[in-house]
Amino acid sequence: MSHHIIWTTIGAILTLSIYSFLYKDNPFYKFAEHLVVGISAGYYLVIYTFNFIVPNVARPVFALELSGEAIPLAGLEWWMALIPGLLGLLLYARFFPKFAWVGRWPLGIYVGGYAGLGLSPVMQARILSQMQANSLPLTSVTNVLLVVGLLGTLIYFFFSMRHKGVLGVFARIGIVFLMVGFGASFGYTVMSRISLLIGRVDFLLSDWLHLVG
Amino acid sequence: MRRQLPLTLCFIAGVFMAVQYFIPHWRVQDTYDRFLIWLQIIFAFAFLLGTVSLVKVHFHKIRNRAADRGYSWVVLAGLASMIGLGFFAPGHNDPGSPFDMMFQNVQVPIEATMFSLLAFYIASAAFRAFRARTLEATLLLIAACIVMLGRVPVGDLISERIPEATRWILTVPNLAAKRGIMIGVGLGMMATALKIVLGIERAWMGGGD
Amino acid sequence: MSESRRLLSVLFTRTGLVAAIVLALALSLCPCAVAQEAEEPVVEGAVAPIAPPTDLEAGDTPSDRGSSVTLTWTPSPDEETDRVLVYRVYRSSDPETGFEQVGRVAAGMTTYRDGGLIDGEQVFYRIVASDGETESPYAAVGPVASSPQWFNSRRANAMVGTIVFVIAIVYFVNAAKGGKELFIRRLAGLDEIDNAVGRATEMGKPILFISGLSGISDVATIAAINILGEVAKKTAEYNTRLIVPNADPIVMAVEQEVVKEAYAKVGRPDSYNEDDVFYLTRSQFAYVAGVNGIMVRQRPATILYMGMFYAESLVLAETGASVGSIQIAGTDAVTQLPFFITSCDYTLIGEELYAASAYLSREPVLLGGLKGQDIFKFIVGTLVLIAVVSATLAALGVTANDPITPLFVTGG
Amino acid sequence: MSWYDKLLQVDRRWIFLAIGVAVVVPFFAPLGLPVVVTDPVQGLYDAVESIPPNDKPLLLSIDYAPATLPELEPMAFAILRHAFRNDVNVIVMTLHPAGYGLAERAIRGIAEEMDQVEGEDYVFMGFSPGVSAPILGLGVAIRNVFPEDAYGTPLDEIPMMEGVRNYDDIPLAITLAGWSAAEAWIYYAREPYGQRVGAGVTAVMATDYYPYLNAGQLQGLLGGMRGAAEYEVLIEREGKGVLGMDSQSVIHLLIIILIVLGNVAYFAQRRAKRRAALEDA
Repeated sequence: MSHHIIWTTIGAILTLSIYSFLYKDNPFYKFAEHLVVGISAGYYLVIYTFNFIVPNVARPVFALELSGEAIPLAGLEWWMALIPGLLGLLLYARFFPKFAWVGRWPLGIYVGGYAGLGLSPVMQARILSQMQANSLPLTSVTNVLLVVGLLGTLIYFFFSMRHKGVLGVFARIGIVFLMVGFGASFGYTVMSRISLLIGRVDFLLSDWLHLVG
Repeated sequence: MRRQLPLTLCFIAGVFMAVQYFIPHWRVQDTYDRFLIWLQIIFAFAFLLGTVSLVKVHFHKIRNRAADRGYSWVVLAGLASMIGLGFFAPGHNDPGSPFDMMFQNVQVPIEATMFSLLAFYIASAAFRAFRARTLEATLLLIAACIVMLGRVPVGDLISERIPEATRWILTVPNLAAKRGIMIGVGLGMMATALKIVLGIERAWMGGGD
Repeated sequence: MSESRRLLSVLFTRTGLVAAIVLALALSLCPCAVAQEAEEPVVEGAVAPIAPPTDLEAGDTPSDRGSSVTLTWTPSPDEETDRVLVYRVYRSSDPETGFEQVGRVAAGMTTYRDGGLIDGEQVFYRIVASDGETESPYAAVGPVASSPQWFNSRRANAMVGTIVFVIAIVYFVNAAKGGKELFIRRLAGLDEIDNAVGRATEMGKPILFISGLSGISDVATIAAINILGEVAKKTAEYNTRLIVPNADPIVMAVEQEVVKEAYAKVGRPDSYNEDDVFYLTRSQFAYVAGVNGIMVRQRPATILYMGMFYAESLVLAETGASVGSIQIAGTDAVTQLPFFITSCDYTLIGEELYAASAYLSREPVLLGGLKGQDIFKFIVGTLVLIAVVSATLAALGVTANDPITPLFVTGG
Repeated sequence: MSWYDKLLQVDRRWIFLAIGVAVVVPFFAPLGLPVVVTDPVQGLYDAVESIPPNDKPLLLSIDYAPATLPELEPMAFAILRHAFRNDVNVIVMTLHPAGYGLAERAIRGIAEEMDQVEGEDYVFMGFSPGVSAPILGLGVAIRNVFPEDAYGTPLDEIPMMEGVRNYDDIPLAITLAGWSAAEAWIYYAREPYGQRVGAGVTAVMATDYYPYLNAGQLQGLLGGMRGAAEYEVLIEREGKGVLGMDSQSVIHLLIIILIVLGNVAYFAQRRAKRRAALEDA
């Protein structure tokens, strides 16, 4: 139980240290800031090693199980696990200036792979689906506004033509829709942010000080 | 070899990922699944690169006797403790382990508090920047105020129209604008991705020839 | 379906006599459902068996990876009398025996996809309607075998779209190579970058570049890296310090290359300091804590936010504003745009982020790509208009249906 | 210096202080303002309500991280209470690497509160890495993604999981996420498998999900703490969501007052400047 109180108190002190930044930068904030950078960097290194490298590379290649039992290879041939392992290791070539260029191989695969995913799936998810959603019969004011707003916004994004004449009018309509949309998003967000603050105040007042419910 | 091979690898990986979308055959889809895991593995290996970078920066600060070098020790201590606990302490990263306790009781509260600073900043930003200078700015601030009221119970108390107006703003002008942005962004993404795959844009490998 | 039964039982327990009358009436209408509720034993054979589903058909699931078969049927007529709760699907490799239940679907459904088959091996199916206890006679179909497909026909429209897009971009890129002059409208935020670098140099203060919180898997990050390439060239020329803290280790590795090359290109390889392009942490708000610290202590003259951002956008931008930096943002994160617009001096909206590297570099090849994007945007706009007209005509009853909109529907 | 100049240049730390006070006070003196239920919330409630008791399970993917806990955890509590009250079985899982502890705390806490039995009324699957892969995988076979539950019990030995193979046996999947996982459920469960999906997201994300709601890709949507509060009203069991609504109302009003003050001062200043310019001329 006292164990729990110590951890809660640590959490509370760190919480207050961060809030002190609102007044101005100070040693408490600096301490909390540097601490969380170090701890979180370590956290992700450990988590990714255990979640990806150990099960997908280390175990199949070395048939290594931390508790000492050898695990079956689950249909994954060991060399299929070796390739990404080697690619990963090639990243470290940059530590040796002479071989640094080899480090571009895995980067090429990595960048290319994700760029490829940014092609055809995007056509469906971002473009066709939105076109479909906006193919509305002009039978209500809402639909007319949705169609006009979409076309206006699209025209606003035309880069290779001057926004003049009819184009200019539509681009202007586009801006109007964008601004109303942004205002709405802003107003809508306030709530989320306050929720977080309420969460922290709840932690300080209830979990730590036991002042309320 | 130094530039051509990474570009070729990039091209092959990119074309495969773009084309697999149209090929449901299990041979292709299994390869795709495996390739995705490969990418994640490469990513996991990169964490050591990042960690080395972080250590190097702070090591240099300490060595150069920089003004705030005391805090560099804090970074290194935090990092070392998590790596030590995660790899060598009993329980590793299991729930309830010392590693997990550090995460839950140090990292989580600090991050949650950083996040909650937004409540303060959103107020100061609104006060500072929401001025009815132009038509666009006025529309933005009016929409923001209506939606702000419409999202909380007090809005319902003032007028039933406010939640209605909020819903209308969110589902009509807001939606139209979002769809326009989404389509534009989709095109931008595709163009950027295509230029990377085709090797037209090479900034990612230091650019050039 | 079970609703009616529950209702009956409520009536039965609560309102004694009236319920008995209602039950007696209901009994004559719906003998089976009430059989369990009534105390009197119902004579076997007095209850008609549940009618089976009809028109059972089975075939290889189209456009799939293989190992699955799709069954379709016409519902049992007893769905109308609420006697059918589920359809049970049985499978065997023998048309006569060995059938095992492989799945069940709720009444109302008329298809079932059975997976886990071996491609090319023939199987037989039986399907029965059931009220949960008794089963109807079965409807049988077979033999049928699954097979994988090499083309997903439900994504044909996405493929056509992608091909047209690729052609548009490649055509204009090539046209630009031919030296055709291309007009590009002004993008205020980007014009300001030159001034911002100059200003930082004069003040002797650094420039802070934040390429978002995401990794390469977001194309926005790639766009940010391209912009960094252009910005680094300028800071290298002016010999201004460029600080690039990273939240993603791969992006860090790439950006180190980018900045290093930029300094090498202007003949100042020694000015490049690897400690200025560094990794902080992957963790969202730990990263923000670190960057806030850099802002209040280094007081950068200019801060650039390019790429994918999440909730942290406003914490960063408000801190940046409080230290008096000129701030230029660009993101395709729709939710974060309002905050950058509020707190930054200039903001690139959505697609403008992707146009930025072409705009900054003024490389004809990249500008050609922008022209291609515009052409495609024009096509999209025109298609939407055609679809709207088609949908309107259909809604007004002028045409029987809307033939255009379904063309945009893409399947899994 | 005139009043408007002072107001326009006010130290932002005064604003911070006002916000701080506005959040803390309702904790000690609740206002108890009423909460109106909106359609997207009603939609999700109805979807859960329509699941028959003790039959096929509801899948609840608790995908939030600590950072979005205050908004999303009240939703998890409310949905779990609703399901258990109706005797609906629940499968709980998480796709966020930091979500394991949070998901466990939600399901165990509410299960204990409502006397639910593990393995019969609920199962906790734990964490599965990757996002698209597990969501797609569940559509093929739950046992491929989670051969056993979080505590190592094989699914075949869990009574509740009998006959539950994939999405065909899950009437509704709900994701609670403060990140793109919610979208992933639409892309990888709703689109390929036709799985009915509901989502609880942060208030800021909610606008982005309206298109999915309108397109029928989502059964219902909870946005932020208010979404949770509305759900709490529907199940008639108030929690942290309803409690937070008072602070919300006060701060929203405060921000609007600040905007109005800022604009009044801005126009006063502008008019004074114009007048000064006229007098100079």
